[in-house]
Amino acid sequence: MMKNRLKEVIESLIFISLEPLTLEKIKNVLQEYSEEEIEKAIKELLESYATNERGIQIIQSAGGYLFSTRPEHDIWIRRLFKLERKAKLSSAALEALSAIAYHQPATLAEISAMRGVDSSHTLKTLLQKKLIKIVGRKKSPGSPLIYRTTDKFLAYFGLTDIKDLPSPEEISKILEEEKDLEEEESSVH
Amino acid sequence: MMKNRLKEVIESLIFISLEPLTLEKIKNVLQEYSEEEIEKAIKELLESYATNERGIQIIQSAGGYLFSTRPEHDIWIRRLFKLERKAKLSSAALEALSAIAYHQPATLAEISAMRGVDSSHTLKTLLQKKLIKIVGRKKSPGSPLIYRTTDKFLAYFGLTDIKDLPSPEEISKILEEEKDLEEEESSVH
Amino acid sequence: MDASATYQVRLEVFEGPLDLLLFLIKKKKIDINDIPMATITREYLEYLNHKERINLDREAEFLLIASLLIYIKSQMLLPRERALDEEKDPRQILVDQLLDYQKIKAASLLLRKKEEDELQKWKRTALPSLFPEEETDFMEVSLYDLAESFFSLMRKKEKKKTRTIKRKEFSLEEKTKEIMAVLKENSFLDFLDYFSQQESFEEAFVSFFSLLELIKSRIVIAVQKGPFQPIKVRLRQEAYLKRK
Repeated sequence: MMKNRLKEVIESLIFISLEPLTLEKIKNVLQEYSEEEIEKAIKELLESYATNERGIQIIQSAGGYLFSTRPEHDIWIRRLFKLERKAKLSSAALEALSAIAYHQPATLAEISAMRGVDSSHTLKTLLQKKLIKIVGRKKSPGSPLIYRTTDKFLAYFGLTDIKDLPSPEEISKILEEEKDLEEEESSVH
Repeated sequence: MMKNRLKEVIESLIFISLEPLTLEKIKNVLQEYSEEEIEKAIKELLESYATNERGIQIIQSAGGYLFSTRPEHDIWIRRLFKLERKAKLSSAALEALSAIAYHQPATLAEISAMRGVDSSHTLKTLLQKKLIKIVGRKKSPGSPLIYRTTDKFLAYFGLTDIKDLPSPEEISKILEEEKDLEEEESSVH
Repeated sequence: MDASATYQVRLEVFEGPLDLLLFLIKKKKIDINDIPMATITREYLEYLNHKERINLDREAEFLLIASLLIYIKSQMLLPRERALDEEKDPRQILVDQLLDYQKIKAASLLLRKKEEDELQKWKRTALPSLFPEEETDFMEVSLYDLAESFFSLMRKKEKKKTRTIKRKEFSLEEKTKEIMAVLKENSFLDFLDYFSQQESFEEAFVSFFSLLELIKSRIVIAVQKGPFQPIKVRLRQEAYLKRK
């Protein structure tokens, strides 16, 4: 098989996969090829999508590659399916998720304490949406269940890895910006 | 919108459509554009897929346009699907597994009775995946085989001990809440 | 946007007592590390008083923080044998919690932006199946799915048996009496412990409201040494004396 053929095979595998296709799976399918060959082909494939003007793109999500449409085409796709904007998570759900994401593994009591609000209902919603999962029990009095974020969580927010979460620096930047904004406002009034 | 933008929008519409997307539907979505513009953009789109070497193609089928992989990649795609199937559980397997997990040691007859379905095939799958094992025979008529979950089962679900399974109280609370919520919602509407 | 309008909007969307506290602190342009307890406690209680319709589910949480604020305020007012700096400033616990909470809020703001981006991308998650239905019905499962599957199974069985167990009914009055009895017996009642003893969701719910009523009518007080500490309920001194 010629080199650009390998690129094409990988393109079709990513296309047909219902979930983000990991490098590991690609290598498993293409056992006959060396890791270098495969990685090089993927790199070329991504480059060809980045440079050509296309309606679809390959994104990296939850540790794998996945085809998606471009955000600016959202309006046309919703028109095709006659759909409203996709529903966002509630602020409570989002808050509980970030508490878990940054402090995982975490128990219900820990999450509730961080938020100052009983979070059992919110956790249930997140479990049902499969954005978090139960991963065992804490070795502490009462052995409470402990929770972690899932791969679906990563995919939902377009993260490749849990390390891609907004960094402490990004967070303090947001807090600084908020402060500046308030000072501006107070100087106006 | 520039002309090649229109081409990109059409590409994303064909991509996302699960059925062959007809020219009529495309025109319906893109009402703002003339038929000529649309037809020209489609022609260009098809040409760009025909001339570039790509792993996916746009085919005309049942009066519409549809993305598909290329026939020569069939063997790789089959390999991928086989791989993915191996790594996951079916809902039948999950149900049988949960019955064994909470009621072990259990016999085939007991598991089948709990599920209301003959489970011999499902147990075979679980045995192959090494999530359950045969631990002996029950001292009862017919001496049926008895099954237990394995260490691999614990690892799969991130448990250190079988006692760490979520308790009936913990889960029924979650399920009960859900029921209450549904009732509330239905009484509102 | 007009500043007063933002104020109005935000009143309805506090995610909890910490959110409200942060808002009040920001509004006053107070440094989180240097909260004037008297002012902020007054503002907080005023807000609770003015809110016409408090969500009952969440009232307890707002009251708990209120009692923490009052507790800290009173600690600071008490004459001390040792200088304040020798002991841990009672405000520090609250400050730490607020700072942590502030970070969570900021992170969720950043996640919201990512969510907005992602929701506009469409993926082919439901491709026409290439294989027979049975073979493609596979999924990734977690411990929760496993447990849920088992209890759904059990529930299906329950329904088949068409056995109906009449639910025990609980009245507010009964529960209030029960709580008072516990409080007279022991000096305090452990909030979480007590709730975990309730047999059903319904019973816990009634107990919860009884407790709220008792707190509102100032017969009992709920205290907590600090976040993560057990919440304890005890009779107010005056009510205790009167009953004696």
